Amino acid sequence: ACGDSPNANRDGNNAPSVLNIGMPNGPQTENHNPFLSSASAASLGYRWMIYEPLIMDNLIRPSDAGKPWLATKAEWTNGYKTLALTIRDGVKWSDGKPFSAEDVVFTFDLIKKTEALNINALPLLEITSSGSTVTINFGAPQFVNQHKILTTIPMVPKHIWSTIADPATDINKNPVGTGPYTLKSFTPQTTTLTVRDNYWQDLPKVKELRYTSYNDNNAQTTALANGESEWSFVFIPNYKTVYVDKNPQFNKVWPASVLGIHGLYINTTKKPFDNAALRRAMNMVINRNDIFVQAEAAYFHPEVTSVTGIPLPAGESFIAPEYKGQMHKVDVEGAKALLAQNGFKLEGNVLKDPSGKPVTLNLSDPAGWSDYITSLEIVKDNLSQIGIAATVEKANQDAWFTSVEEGNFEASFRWTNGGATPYDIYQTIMDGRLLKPIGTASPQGNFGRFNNPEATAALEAYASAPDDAARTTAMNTLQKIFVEQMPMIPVGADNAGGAYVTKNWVGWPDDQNPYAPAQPTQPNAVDVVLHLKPAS
Amino acid sequence: MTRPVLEIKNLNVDYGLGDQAVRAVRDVNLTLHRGEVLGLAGESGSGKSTLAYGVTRLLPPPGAISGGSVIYHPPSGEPIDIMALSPAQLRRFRWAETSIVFQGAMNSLNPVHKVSTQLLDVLAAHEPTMSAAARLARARELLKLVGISADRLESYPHQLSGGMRQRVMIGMALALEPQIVIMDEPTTALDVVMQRQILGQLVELRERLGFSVLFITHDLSLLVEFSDRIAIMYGGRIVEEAPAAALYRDSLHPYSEGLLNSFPALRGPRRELSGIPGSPPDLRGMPTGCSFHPRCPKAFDPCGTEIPVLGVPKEGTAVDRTVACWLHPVR
Amino acid sequence: MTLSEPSAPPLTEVVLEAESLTKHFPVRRRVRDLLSRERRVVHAVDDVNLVLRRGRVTALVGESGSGKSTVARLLAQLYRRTSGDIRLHGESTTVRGGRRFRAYARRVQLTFQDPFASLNPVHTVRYHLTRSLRIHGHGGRTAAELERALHDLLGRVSLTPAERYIDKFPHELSGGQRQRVAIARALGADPEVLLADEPVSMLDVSIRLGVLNLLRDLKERLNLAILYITHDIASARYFADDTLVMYAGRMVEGGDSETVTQRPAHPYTRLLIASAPDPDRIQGSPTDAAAATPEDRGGGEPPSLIDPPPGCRFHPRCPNAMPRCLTALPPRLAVQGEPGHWASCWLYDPENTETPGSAAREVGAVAS
Amino acid sequence: MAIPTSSIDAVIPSGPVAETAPPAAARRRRLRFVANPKAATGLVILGIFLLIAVIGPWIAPYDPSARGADLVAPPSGAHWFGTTHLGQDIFSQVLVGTRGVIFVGFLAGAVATVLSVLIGVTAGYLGGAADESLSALSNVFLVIPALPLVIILASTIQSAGDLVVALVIGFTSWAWGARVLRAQTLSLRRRDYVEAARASGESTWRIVLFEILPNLTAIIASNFVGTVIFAVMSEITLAFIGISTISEWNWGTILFWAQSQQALAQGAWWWFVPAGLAIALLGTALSLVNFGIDEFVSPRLRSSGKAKVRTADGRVVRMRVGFTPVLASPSSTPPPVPEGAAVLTNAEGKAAGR
Amino acid sequence: MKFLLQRIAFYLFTAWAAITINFFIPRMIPGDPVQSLISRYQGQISTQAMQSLYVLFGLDKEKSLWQEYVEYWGQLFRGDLGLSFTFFPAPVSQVLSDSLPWTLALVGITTVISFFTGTALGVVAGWRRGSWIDGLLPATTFLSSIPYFWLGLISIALLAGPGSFFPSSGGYEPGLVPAFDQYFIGSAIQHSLLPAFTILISSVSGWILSMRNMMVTVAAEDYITVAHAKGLSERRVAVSYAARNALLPNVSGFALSLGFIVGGTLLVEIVFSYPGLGFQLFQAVGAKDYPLMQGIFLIITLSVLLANLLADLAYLALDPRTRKEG
Ligand SMILES: Nc1ncnc2c1ncn2[C@@H]1O[C@H](COP(=O)(O)OP(=O)(O)OP(=O)(O)O)[C@@H](O)[C@H]1O
Ligand SMILES: Nc1ncnc2c1ncn2[C@@H]1O[C@H](COP(=O)(O)OP(=O)(O)OP(=O)(O)O)[C@@H](O)[C@H]1O
Ligand SMILES: [Mg+2]
Ligand SMILES: [Mg+2]
Ligand code: NI
Repeated sequence: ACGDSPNANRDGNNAPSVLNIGMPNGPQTENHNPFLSSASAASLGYRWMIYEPLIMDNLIRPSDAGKPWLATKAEWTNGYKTLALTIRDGVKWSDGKPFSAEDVVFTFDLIKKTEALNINALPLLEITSSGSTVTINFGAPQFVNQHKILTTIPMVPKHIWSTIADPATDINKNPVGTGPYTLKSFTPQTTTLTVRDNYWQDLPKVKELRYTSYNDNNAQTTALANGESEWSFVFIPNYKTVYVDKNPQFNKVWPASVLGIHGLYINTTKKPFDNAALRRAMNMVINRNDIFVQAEAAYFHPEVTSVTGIPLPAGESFIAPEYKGQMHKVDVEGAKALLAQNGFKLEGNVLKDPSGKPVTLNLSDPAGWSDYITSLEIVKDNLSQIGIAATVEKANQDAWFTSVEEGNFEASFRWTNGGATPYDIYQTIMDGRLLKPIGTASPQGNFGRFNNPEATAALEAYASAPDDAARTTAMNTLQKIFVEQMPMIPVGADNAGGAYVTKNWVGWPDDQNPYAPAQPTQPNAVDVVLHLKPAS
Repeated sequence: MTRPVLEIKNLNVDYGLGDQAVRAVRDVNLTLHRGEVLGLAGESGSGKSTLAYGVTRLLPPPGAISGGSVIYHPPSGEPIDIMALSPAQLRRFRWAETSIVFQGAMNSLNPVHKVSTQLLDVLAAHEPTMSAAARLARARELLKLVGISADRLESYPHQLSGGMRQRVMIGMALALEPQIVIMDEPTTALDVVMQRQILGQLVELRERLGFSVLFITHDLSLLVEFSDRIAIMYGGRIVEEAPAAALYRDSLHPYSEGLLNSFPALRGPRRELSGIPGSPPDLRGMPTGCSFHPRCPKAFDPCGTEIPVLGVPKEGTAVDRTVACWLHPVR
Repeated sequence: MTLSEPSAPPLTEVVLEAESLTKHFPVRRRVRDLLSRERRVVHAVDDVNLVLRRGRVTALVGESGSGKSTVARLLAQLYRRTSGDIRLHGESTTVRGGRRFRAYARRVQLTFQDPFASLNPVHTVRYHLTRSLRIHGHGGRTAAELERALHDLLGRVSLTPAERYIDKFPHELSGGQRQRVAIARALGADPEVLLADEPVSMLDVSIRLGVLNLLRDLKERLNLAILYITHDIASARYFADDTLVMYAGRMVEGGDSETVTQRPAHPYTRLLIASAPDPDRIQGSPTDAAAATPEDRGGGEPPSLIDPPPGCRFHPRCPNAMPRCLTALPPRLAVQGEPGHWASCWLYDPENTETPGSAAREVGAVAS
Repeated sequence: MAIPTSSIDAVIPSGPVAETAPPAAARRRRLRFVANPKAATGLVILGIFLLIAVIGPWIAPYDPSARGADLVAPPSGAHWFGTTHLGQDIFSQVLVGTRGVIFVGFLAGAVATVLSVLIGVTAGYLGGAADESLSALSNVFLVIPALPLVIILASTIQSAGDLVVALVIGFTSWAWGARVLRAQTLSLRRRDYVEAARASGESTWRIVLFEILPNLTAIIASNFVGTVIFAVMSEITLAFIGISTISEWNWGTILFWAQSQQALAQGAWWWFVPAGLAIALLGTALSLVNFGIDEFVSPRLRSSGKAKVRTADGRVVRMRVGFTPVLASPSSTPPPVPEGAAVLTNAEGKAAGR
Repeated sequence: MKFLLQRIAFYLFTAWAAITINFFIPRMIPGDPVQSLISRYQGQISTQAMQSLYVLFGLDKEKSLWQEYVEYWGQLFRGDLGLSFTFFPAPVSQVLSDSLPWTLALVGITTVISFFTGTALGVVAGWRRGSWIDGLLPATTFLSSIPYFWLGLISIALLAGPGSFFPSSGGYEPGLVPAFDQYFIGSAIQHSLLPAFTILISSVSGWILSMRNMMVTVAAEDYITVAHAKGLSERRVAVSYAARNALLPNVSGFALSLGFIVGGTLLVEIVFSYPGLGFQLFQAVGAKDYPLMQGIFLIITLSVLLANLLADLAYLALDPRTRKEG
């Protein structure tokens, strides 16, 4: 009836020019500010289709060099304290204005000036440009932050952002970026992007991106299963039955681990868990495969197999020679022997510590986190094999947060920070600089109060070492401490993979061609979309 | 006396069905004549209301009529058995021929509708051909008839005093000029002064309009003053029926006598009051024989075993009265 | 039972006395009243004087809403009086709950109009009576003593054998039996004054007499002072020694029952008596009955108690109203030739010079 | 004038009322409630649930948390209601979970009922300023939507176990009951028997406790049942959306797991259905009890057993207001009464009288 | 008038109390929005981001609770509900205006339909007591005892799914732009059918029952018998006399339930992924987004108050006894 209705000449839902992306994040509120993780642009991931980073690092292959993106070259000097960037020529903002080094300087200046936007707490000093070169100086070596600086900071146009009064709270109603797409429409449920005309690379084949926010995992999974959604990142229990089997030819899940892990933090100040032997014994009985299959639906948090806790294959290159090929395996007898050597006694079904007290353990996690809770149930079961009487407590989320940060817990499943090197993993677990007495919150990490100066020194050395050799040494030390002390029992890796449907579009990253993480909210999403081609 | 308008024959009314049933009205025979006021008296629970509602078939469940007939004689045309009417026929018959004024006027008027709505309702239902203006005129006329100013039509029941409400009900009862008006204790909730006024008005209207009234009350002294004939009920039966004066002067049934002796007199010499000993019978366990015999000071042999039949007593000369008592064998 | 002309018993000791008893109930305020400072009140009882004597029944009659129950509740100290005084054995008393109220209640007891409502349906007769005995310390010390007291109490109201009634719930009793239990409960306090608020109006004709006879019996045996409230003036004649007539919150006439009922002085009392059903008035045409309807200019409507008429409150309905009735409040005036009989009516002012009814006609003409 | 006591005796009714033994009558009154078919059905089902609540953990074939080998297995002989993603036995979970549900429901019901009685009855009886402020309080609680409040409160409190959940629900859901009770108390306060108790010198607390409260029993009971329903639903809701502690099993917990494991999408209907049906059944049982109480209080609400009758003209009609049926079989009517006798005599009499 | 004044005083007081409670409850919740954000993005936002987030959300400044309370009222009077944390920096009012219409449309319409159907069925059940419809009551009781999230889940499993007419989630088809045109409205209606049906099933029996019971009570009143005695038609007695009077208590219940539209059906919105206010509240609670929680609570409270006012007015209109003049 209404010819001018925006819905009137809509093409069919699965027309080959459209890619339907979904996220289980609930109704959205319009906000295209690329710096805010609370923005709809971040929540759905479309900020990376509009705004682009300098370099496109691939976190699932962190040792590979990143693809030059808005910067054709990025060079670190001065012991990773100075970054020299060469800015790409011929890039245009979607409003037609040229992209220049000025814009890069502006963006970094903005972050420097606005604490609220300096998500990674970068110690930025002067930022200068000359011609197409930009030089950024940092107050500290940035080796471990390279990826964050180069890949996770979106470049914004100076001519627009310099007029914005408060960049931290602006919703950036009309986003102008260098990316291949521009915003077409926004509704709380669906955001539509359309391809722009003059992009600095070949235009993507996908003409329109439709981001739909489903209210929860169930809805998202259902949408994926019936092809309504073609790309998403969501936890799908029993994904074979629920998703893949609905259309096995097209419905794919590709889990890709990155360098961040999930595991059981142990409070190392609580007796008898201050005893590394006990922690190692516990590690030996934990059945990671059961957790992987039953709690993580056999895909979501890929099993951490290396004894060093570093996910493979992403961290392959970081593994110390002595641990290469050393894999976790369940060894109940070995664990018992280890315990016996260290003065523990297994009496019947009860493990007694050297002082003769039965060993009990309270495992806690927030009530609603079903995969963690399930993992704990399995851990509890596993531990009973060596006589540890564990209980699973389903805590209130906030209470849990507080008690973990303040060290008032015995053992708990939690994640670590992630990054381009295993440094972030180990730093979250073992950094003595974060060590706080019990009762004082240490929100940044070291929840288990692991006190090992050697590890702290190695972490410091890794972050600021002048050369790769020194870094390797530090990393090997960290691995050795981790394996021997086992301050946290690693179980699963962070997953930057995703679920996609190949019915209309092909060219997705997979095991054969892991060119990018398959997660629609990662900066690499734009790279993925640029790889897509219509099926047949 | 003129010919009857309503003949109740062997009417039985039950509450409940089957084994649960209790009989609240037993074998009642009663005739209402044209233009008369027939009083129905008896103590609480004797079945007066049940009879009145039974006759009009307005008893709520679990009430049911288990026998007998009620013949209505219209001024012209065939007699009608009310018991044989279908619901639709009943609806047409009601109010046009018999209307009822209930005990509590407060509850008889719908609190959420104006007086006018409730008056016009009746007219609309029974005189669909009448114009709206004519109906309104009639409603005003009715209010005037009962001594209420016509502007009260727009009032809600709660805005009227008890007496006014009762009058509205009486006016409404006369809306279609029915042949019979049944009044179930229409004045018990009112003051004596108000009561007399309303009854005075009613008597006057009856003079003018010529309807018959079945007047129910437990206040015998009121009945004696206002009605032509009086029927006394006890335990669901009519035990005596006589012209008002005759009953007052010379009641035959000991129960009637007891009733009359329960009221202190306001004037004249201070009478001896005897009252009636004992308490009313239980419908579930009616005494055998005359149901009054356990309380009767004059009970003798047959009273406990045989039910006395209502009839004209042998002794005396009166033919216009009946009694059901073994002391007064019927002809 | 024999009925003799009451041989006016000698005046006995005064037990309870009310002087200028007044009760005004505040009316809920309306918006428009918020502006004016004046508080509107229901003049439920105004300037009531009354004397209860040992061994005498005083009847208080009046139409519904005239303030009879309010007087009873004031006397029982269930309401706080607005002004006036209540004297028990000559001693002014004001009690507001607590121990003092209990002490007062021990001597002055009230029974209610509706026996179906005044007993708690969830309690047995035993509970009700035990409580009334216990509260006032008449329960005895042992269970046996209590049992005896209970039996005694039931015996006093002729509910015998006591076993048959004592464990019953109110719903298992007839109205008359309930009223007896209510009276027994009042007697449990062993009072000197019994305020009986319409004790029989809810009862069936055939049972009323029994309760009234019981009250009279109690008066005589226990030498109680009884206030008998009723709207049935005939029963006042039958049962009470003295009768007071109330109209719209004020006492309008009082005196010996027989005198008041047979030779009413106040026009309102006359109207009341004329309106009462009277079987002796039959025999005649219905027009006679209509004619017998006493003159009432007010259409039977009582006046508003919020804005009571000035002067005599009955004047708008009074056939004998005189100009002064419209403005001046008549005091108690003795009716000549009848000792103890008085009426609040200007007709009995020996100095009255106005024509009875002169104002009535005027007002009547204007009204119609 | 003296009235001999005998004359009074003569007037004393010694009617048929005096027959039944009083305690029996009282019991009859109480049993009438149980005799109500709805109430009886409700009570039986409720009884079964209560029994399971007590013995459930003992008769459960498995430890409800114990992992088993069969993952997400449909109902079988070994697992009557199938298993979860961890191989846990759902039948055992339902059995064990009953206790938490019943515990929270009844505790919350009790807390709310006690509060509503305290606040409602006090407000109603005292009147005046106390009434104003207490009713204002309950109005505020009434206006604040309970479920969101419960959700917020429950997520506020650390480790919200069954006890805490019950208390939170109890403390937020008393307002409606208080309002009803206040209104009822207000009307009771004006009743003659309360006034009479006051007039006879009873103390205030005794009047409230012994005169007013017993008359509120039915309302309080129905209130209690209502709150229990609400509490059960709230508790299950809280568990279902993962807010309350789900350490102990209850039906909401089962549904939470079913939902978070997308049981329906997996085709594991057995994971959802038993707990849902159990909730519905418990809710129905409680509602039935409530109806029973309602009907007990107000007998009109009872649908009378046999509502249809055969009329004289052979049709079957429903008994209803306004159209009294004329029954078919004049079984006990004695028609041979001299039809003419009464009527004719009368007529004759009149005729003669003229 | 007195009545109205009293009501207004009551509304003002209740609004004040509710808003105050709204203010304090979220602040009692331990944890803060930053932590919630971090945990929502498990591992993806590194813990180093915390400081910048505190600055971003303005949580780095210490203020006394009292100061905040006063400021809160100041904001409210300016119509400013603050900024939501979950959707930072979207103003709460925007989040509300995005989701409120959905709730109002779905639950509002359903409540109205449920009320009218339930009442109508209740009238019939109460009037024709003992007829088949009366016998249906236990069944409806059972249905209404089913928690409706469960009913919703089952109906999704049974009725929705690929190729089914009923969509399983969302408020409208993805890709549509909200506009008043046939496509959007049609899609919105299609999406609302299943949740509406669920609400209907579980709420209608309450109306049936209360209306039936009121009918039964009213049917025994004298004025009904009088109406029959007056020979009025069955319809007129049933509708104008019985139902009209029986309706009164139900009307206030209806108004109250209108007030609970917003807060009462949170679960339906969760289960059907319906983009309404209840779902937002649920999210806000999880995210410790107390400006949003406060905003939603404010809406709920105000709507309950408004509904109460409506109930009062309806009563005033329907029951002449409350309109005592003077
Ligand atoms: N629904 C009912 N079920 C069973 N018995 C009933 C029912 N209604 C009335 N009764 C009984 O029927 C008998 C007659 O009652 P009815 O109302 O006709 O008496 P009444 O003479 O009008 O009394 P009152 O003077 O009190 O109005 C009473 O004993 C009463 O208990
Ligand atoms: N608590 C009260 N608040 C306000 N007005 C009241 C109150 N109690 C009684 N009244 C008013 O006081 C007047 C006298 O009432 P009261 O109950 O004393 O009359 P009564 O003579 O006992 O009437 P009845 O014969 O109907 O019992 C009436 O107008 C009544 O409306
Ligand atoms: Mg009657
Ligand atoms: Mg009174
Ligand atoms: Ni995870």
